Amino acid sequence: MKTLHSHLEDHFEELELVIGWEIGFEPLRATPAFVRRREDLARLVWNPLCAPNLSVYLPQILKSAEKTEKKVAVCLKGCDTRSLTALIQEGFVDRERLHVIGLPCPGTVDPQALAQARKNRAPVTQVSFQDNLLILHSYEGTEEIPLDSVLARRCRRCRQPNPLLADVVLGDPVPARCDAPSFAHVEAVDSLPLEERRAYWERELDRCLRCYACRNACPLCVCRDRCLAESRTPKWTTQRDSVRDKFLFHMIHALHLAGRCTECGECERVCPVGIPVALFKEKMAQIALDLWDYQAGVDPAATPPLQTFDPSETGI
Amino acid sequence: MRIGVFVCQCGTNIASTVDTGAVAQRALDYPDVVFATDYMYTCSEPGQQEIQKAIAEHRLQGVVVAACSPRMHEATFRRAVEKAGLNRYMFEMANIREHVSWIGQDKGANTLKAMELVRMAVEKLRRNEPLFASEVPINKRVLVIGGGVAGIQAALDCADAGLDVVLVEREQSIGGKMAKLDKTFPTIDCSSCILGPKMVDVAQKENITLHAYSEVEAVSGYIGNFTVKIRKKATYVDWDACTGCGLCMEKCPSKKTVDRFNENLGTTSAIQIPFPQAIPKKARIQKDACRYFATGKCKVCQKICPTNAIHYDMEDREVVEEVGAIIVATGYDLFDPAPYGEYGAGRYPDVITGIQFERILSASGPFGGHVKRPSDGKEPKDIVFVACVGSRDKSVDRPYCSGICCMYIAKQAILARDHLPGVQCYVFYMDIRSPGKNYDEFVRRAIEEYGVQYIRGRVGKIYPRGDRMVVQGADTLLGAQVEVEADLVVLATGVESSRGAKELAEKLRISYDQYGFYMESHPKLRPVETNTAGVYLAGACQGPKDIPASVAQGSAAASKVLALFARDTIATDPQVAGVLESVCIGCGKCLSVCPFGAIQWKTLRDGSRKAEVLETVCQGCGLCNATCPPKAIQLKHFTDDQILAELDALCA
Amino acid sequence: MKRTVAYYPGCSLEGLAEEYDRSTRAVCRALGLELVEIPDWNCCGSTPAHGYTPLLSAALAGRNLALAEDAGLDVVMTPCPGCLKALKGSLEKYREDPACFQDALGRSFDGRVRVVSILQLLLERIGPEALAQAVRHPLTGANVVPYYGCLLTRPASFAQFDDPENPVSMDRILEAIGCTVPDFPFKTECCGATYGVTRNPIVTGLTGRILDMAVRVGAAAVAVACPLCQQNLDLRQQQVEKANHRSFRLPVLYITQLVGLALGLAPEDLGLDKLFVSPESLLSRIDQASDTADSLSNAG
Amino acid sequence: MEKAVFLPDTELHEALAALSADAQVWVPAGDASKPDLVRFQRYRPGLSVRLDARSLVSAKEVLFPRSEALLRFVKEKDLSVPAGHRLHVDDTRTVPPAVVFGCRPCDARGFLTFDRVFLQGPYRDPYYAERREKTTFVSLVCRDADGACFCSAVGSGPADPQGSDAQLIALPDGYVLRAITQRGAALVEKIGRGPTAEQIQAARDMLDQAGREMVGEGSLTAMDAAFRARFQDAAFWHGHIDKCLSCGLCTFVCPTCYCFTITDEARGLSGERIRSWDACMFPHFTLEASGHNPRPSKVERYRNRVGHKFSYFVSKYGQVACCGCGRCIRHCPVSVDIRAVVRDLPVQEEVHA
Amino acid sequence: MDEKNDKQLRIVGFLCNWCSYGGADTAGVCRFKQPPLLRIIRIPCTGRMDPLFVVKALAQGADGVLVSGCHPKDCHYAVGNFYARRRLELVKRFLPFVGLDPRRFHYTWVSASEGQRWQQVVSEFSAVIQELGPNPGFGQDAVTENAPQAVSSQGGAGDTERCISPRSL
Repeated sequence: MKTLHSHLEDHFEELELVIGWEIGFEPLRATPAFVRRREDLARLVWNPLCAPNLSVYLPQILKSAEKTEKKVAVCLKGCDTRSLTALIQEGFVDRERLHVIGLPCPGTVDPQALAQARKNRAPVTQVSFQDNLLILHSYEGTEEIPLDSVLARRCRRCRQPNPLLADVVLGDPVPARCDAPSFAHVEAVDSLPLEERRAYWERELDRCLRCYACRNACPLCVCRDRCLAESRTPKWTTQRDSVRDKFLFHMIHALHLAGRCTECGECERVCPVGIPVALFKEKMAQIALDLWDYQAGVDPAATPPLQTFDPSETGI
Repeated sequence: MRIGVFVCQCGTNIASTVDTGAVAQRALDYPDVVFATDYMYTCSEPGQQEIQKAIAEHRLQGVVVAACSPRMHEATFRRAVEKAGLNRYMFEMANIREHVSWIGQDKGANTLKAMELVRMAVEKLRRNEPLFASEVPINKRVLVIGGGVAGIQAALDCADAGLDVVLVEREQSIGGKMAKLDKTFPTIDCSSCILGPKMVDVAQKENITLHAYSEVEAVSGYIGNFTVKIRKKATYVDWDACTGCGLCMEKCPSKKTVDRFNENLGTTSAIQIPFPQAIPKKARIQKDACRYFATGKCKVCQKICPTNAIHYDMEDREVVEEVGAIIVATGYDLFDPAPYGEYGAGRYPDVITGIQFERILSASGPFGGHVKRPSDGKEPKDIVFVACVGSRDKSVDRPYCSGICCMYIAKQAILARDHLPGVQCYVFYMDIRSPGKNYDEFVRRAIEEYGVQYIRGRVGKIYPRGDRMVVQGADTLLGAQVEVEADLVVLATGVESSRGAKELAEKLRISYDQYGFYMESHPKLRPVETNTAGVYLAGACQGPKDIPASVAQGSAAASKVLALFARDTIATDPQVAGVLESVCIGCGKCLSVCPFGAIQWKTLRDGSRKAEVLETVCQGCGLCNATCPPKAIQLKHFTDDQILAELDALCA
Repeated sequence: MKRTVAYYPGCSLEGLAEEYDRSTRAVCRALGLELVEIPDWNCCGSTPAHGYTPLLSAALAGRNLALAEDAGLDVVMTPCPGCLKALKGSLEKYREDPACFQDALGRSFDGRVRVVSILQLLLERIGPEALAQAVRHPLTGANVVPYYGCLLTRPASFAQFDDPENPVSMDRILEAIGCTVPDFPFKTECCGATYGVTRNPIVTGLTGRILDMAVRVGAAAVAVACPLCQQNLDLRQQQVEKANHRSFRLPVLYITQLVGLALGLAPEDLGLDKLFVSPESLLSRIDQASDTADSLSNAG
Repeated sequence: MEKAVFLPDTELHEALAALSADAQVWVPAGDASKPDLVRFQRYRPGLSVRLDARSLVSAKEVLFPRSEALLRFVKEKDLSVPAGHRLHVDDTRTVPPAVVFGCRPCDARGFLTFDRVFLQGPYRDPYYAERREKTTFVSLVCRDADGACFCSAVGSGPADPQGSDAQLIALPDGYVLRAITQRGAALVEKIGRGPTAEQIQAARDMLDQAGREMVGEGSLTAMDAAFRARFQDAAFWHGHIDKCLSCGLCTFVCPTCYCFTITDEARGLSGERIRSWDACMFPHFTLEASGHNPRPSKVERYRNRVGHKFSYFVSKYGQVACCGCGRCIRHCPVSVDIRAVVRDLPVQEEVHA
Repeated sequence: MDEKNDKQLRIVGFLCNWCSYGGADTAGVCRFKQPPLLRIIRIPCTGRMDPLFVVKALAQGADGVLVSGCHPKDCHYAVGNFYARRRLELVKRFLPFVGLDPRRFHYTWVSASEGQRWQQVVSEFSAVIQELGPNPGFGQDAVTENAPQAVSSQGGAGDTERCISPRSL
């Protein structure tokens, strides 16, 4: 990705830290990279495997690092910039201290979908990308898989592939996969009869380990280390591994994101037991749209709907 | 924790449909309950002593009383347990009267419900903590809104007691409706003779600051420390310079201005002093009638004013007053009879309202006290009074009785006879309401001495015949339809809430009923207080009433303020929010939702910022508690754990 | 509101008040309102039916509404206040107890239909401005007083149209067609209704008062919207004159006849010939006024 | 190969049914709605048994449930007693025998760490002990290590018998099941049929080949000194751990993480004392009553996680508290690789400044 | 709840102290009869209502949840009910998504003088709850944690149930 490296090389003097992605423990896995030295810039990559939303680190990084004249560079995909906008809206991130590298995003890969799409099972030794094709090399030969067939769910309903706010945008804009907000998956669950819906969620949440990966991966979960779901005073949930307590934790998460969630889908990506927890937040986004015609993380100056009111609104 | 449960029988109010003995027995099974009994009248003196005795004897640390509504006796019992050495917040009430015994006959279901309400109260009490009120200095100044007789009385009483008073009156002069009256019932005192001196007192007392022709713009703060923004509307006359000589009124060319003080009966000049005894006796230019404002020329008044007090470029001004208590005495308005198309009010000049007839009777009225017909100025030989116009009538949404019309009809009939000995008065009425002292005797005098003809029935139609009016109505005692020809018809219009009452209520955060009359804290026990601490009511703004009652309420409200200001400080309600700093993440959501600005930032040594509650400003609404994601901020006495405890007591 | 309306003439409009029916149809046709007469309609039961049992009156009137519903029409118009009260009364009865109503009726009924008077139809469906534009011969120079009678707008909970004590709907229509409408206090006084035959003095007394007041306020004609009122004021005007030893000679026309005249319809289509008191005095006054108006306009 | 039997693929379900007659059999099984999500579930006919796949959460849940009631208590009101109530405690429980069939060697080996702490420590945990004695582990020789596995690097291996009572060796048409321990032998008798010589030979070859295979390069077993030396190097830890989200996933899926918390969950007069999984990565793990937290941020917490497994446990018990299953790497939301951290410990020059 | 005999249904009421609690008192003072299902929890203002209370109550098996406060613009704390009505409408529309019956949750505005209307609110809502019957709640705790076996409720994926896994969408 010549342009990312060349851009960073030119600006490295003004930067104190660059947050991007690098190859992880296996070629098919990208992992966040915190580069502080020039020679490590080469490790950075940008391709459809770079799924993690790096805006989740910004509040903590900016809080612990003292304010110097140098900036913190961060690579953000289209949906990631919506999370950053929401953080700016609520005052958790000081925009001036960031050098935002906006990356128009063709969509990220869903590892489970990729595993199923692959024909041979030998470990992949090398991955390359060529306009919407993944080329996997392994000792059993190479394999070409179209990106569209292994897209993550969040990307299939993405309407914000291009960065909302950025200091520089590397790469030309990508057409959005949906123009209007699409809640097909939410409506699919809504179409179930009430009892069946409850049974569905009870079955899904039964698998929950309560490991809180979904909470900690969420850029807008700002309580960091003081979450209500673990609190004993006040005590809303018990430590039991019961479906109801896990349900209450997910309700706390959903209600705290009502009118704030930017639908980046990280919570669902990181869930080890594959529970579609993002559906809770997408339902909240749908309600916020219906009730107040509000989309989170679009306008930095807007106030989240539950943080304000309108005396003249009727119907509710 | 050692808890005592006291189940009140409230005579038969509770005992009749709730087995209080069983409730007390069942309470012994609840956690931490070490003593439980039921009692005939727990709120009575002996009842409270029972509680105090039990606290000592059983070393109780918390008390639950299952009786009436906490809105009724929570304060009583808190004082009782406090006397016995308990903190007054280690006390909970279960409302088993208004919410249980009085609303259901099924004794079994009621008893079960009572047991569960006691269970909820016990579970909440187990999580209560002692709370201690903090003291806040009181700003011993009082604001009176409304300069009618009630407001004047309240202001004078407070001023006599040495308080600083700020009186705000929306009209150009104080005096309210009473200033428009000629005489008052039942003594036929001349209204301005008894009101005038009080108005002069208001002007002369140094510790009364009068803001006439001004309106309250915004109210913030809380009991003991209100901040009130007052908008002083532009009068285009510098009231410091104006001496009230009235020269400008004589010379003002636009004489055809509708005289609102005389209820649109006469005309006056664009620059006007409403009535001779006006306080402050200062002129005011009515902008829409003034030629200068219309055409840019004229300026007659500016030229001839001896103290050149006229300033056409005058703007509204805003004044801020800091006060400790507010007395609302904004009075009432009279019903506009237009909805009664069949009476022809507004179509026929000789069909007038009671207040208009009062102006006609008044020496400072449009006809100088001579009773004449507005149409042709002739002296009427027959006058018909129609009672209950806009009162006791659901079809115009005024089902209530206005209380004063029967009396002022009788008065006006007597006065009419005084002015014109030959006049014959008729009164169409449904029932005569004359409850006050010497009231009914007064009406009897009107009938017996002044020959007023009372016809019991409503009026169906009023229409002209020749130059006279025909009043067609029923006479239910004769059982026939009657027609009365009259030269003048007076519609006794009823009382309604004053224009703008609702908007002011929202500024003061007091509630009002569907007709716009302000809600007193308790109709019988606390008629002059509101649910907002530090805001009191006086006069007709709280409901239709006559002058004696309004004056009495003026004094009552003043005495409430004096009681409040008797102490230098006031104990604040400790049911306020508190922040657990280790849990606060400094997200600022609580600051942005707090309606009272009671939360501010606090920077710790390590530079991190946390929310901090100003206990004196916090009103205890709990918005911050509901908004805080990690629940770092908790509203004392209504914490999450306490509410969850009550919830868990009900369902697994 | 669609342009087609179910039309329920009622018995009196086929008999005594035939001219009310004819003028109503003519006016509606001229104003583009399509009246669909309810097929096989029956008498609404009027006063005798509910004298016997309210359910009978409800069922009788209800059948017409059910037929209107079958014809897919959601608004039923009836010029006669008596039928108006009967039809509205049946809807009320239906809402109180649908099951009992339907078995009294002997068929299903879902009560969607709305019942309106001719005044309500003209005002709500056409409206005063459109009516004024449609006028070809404004009845300028004619002082006409509106006489509502005591049933048309009462009881308020039933009629749900205009002010029961001080109605103004007919005033608006008369103003729209160019009449000057003096202030007429007796517009809702009772005319004696059905006592004309049994106790005639009541009618001559009450109707006399009304006609006297009409003359007193300078009316050249009286507009009515109720066959019974028209009968007492027009048909019995001679009896009233004899009883009161006075001569009124006051034409009493149906509001629809006046509107018809204003729309330029031929007098025959409006049934003016059926009136007892000849409307000549009114017509001449109108023609005279319109001539001067014509001369003024083409001169101007 | 002392006692061994042959289990054809076709008779697998039959054998499992036989075993579940008198014990609860836990097998790795896929979810109907999520075929690639393999978890240990109790065997029942019709379950899609997936011996070919690695389970997401280790078999740890069988012996160490996510939350279990240690005891139930009831307060009986009695005003004559000073406390006002009498406490009744009841910790009776029935633990049926269990068989973990088809786990990987690393899963079984994980319990060696548990045993050191729960059984051989100063205090013997009765709950764990009772389940441990009643559970038989049948591990399958591992043929499908992936990029995250590193069992050899911690002294284990794809055919490591330690911790297993019996071993399954996959052949093209079935499995040779060989007993390792007494309990394994008892189990082997119940199922399968006599193996043919070729099958024994093929099994033995497979065993040797797997034994020799090295999964994961290098050795991470002697890193305790290197860890202590690296302890103060903040840049090192920030370099590796800045990307960590400090969630509890790595500890919950790890076969050797045994930390737990005990809480009372009471309502009114009755309640339970619950033992439930806790994670050193959680904030409350070391939060003190005063509000002070010796490990305030994720860097200290992850350093402790590495130190615990590769330094403190080694110096105290002489064995690494890690069985190299790679789950913490495979499922980490941001793919933190513990091997990379541990391998970098001894490296002197500045790494990831 | 040990006293919960089979038929007795319960509605948890969250009433604002200044208006609706007063309205309930007025209804009591005027002896307006009401069914005995409602149990009232007094809160200072509907602004104090965290939507999580509603979800937790319904999940725990409360048969009905009723929230009532001052009419908008009439709140004792000026804006409490403005925030509340947004949160309550949001949770009302969210409940069905997770399988909790929205008809079991009702919020309304009743002032201290509207005793009659309070009777009507309570009677109508109680009738709805009577008709809906007992609330199964969410995640009726299966016999998981005290069973010695490890993995929680063996509900597992039965073969017949119809599954919506997002990937299949």
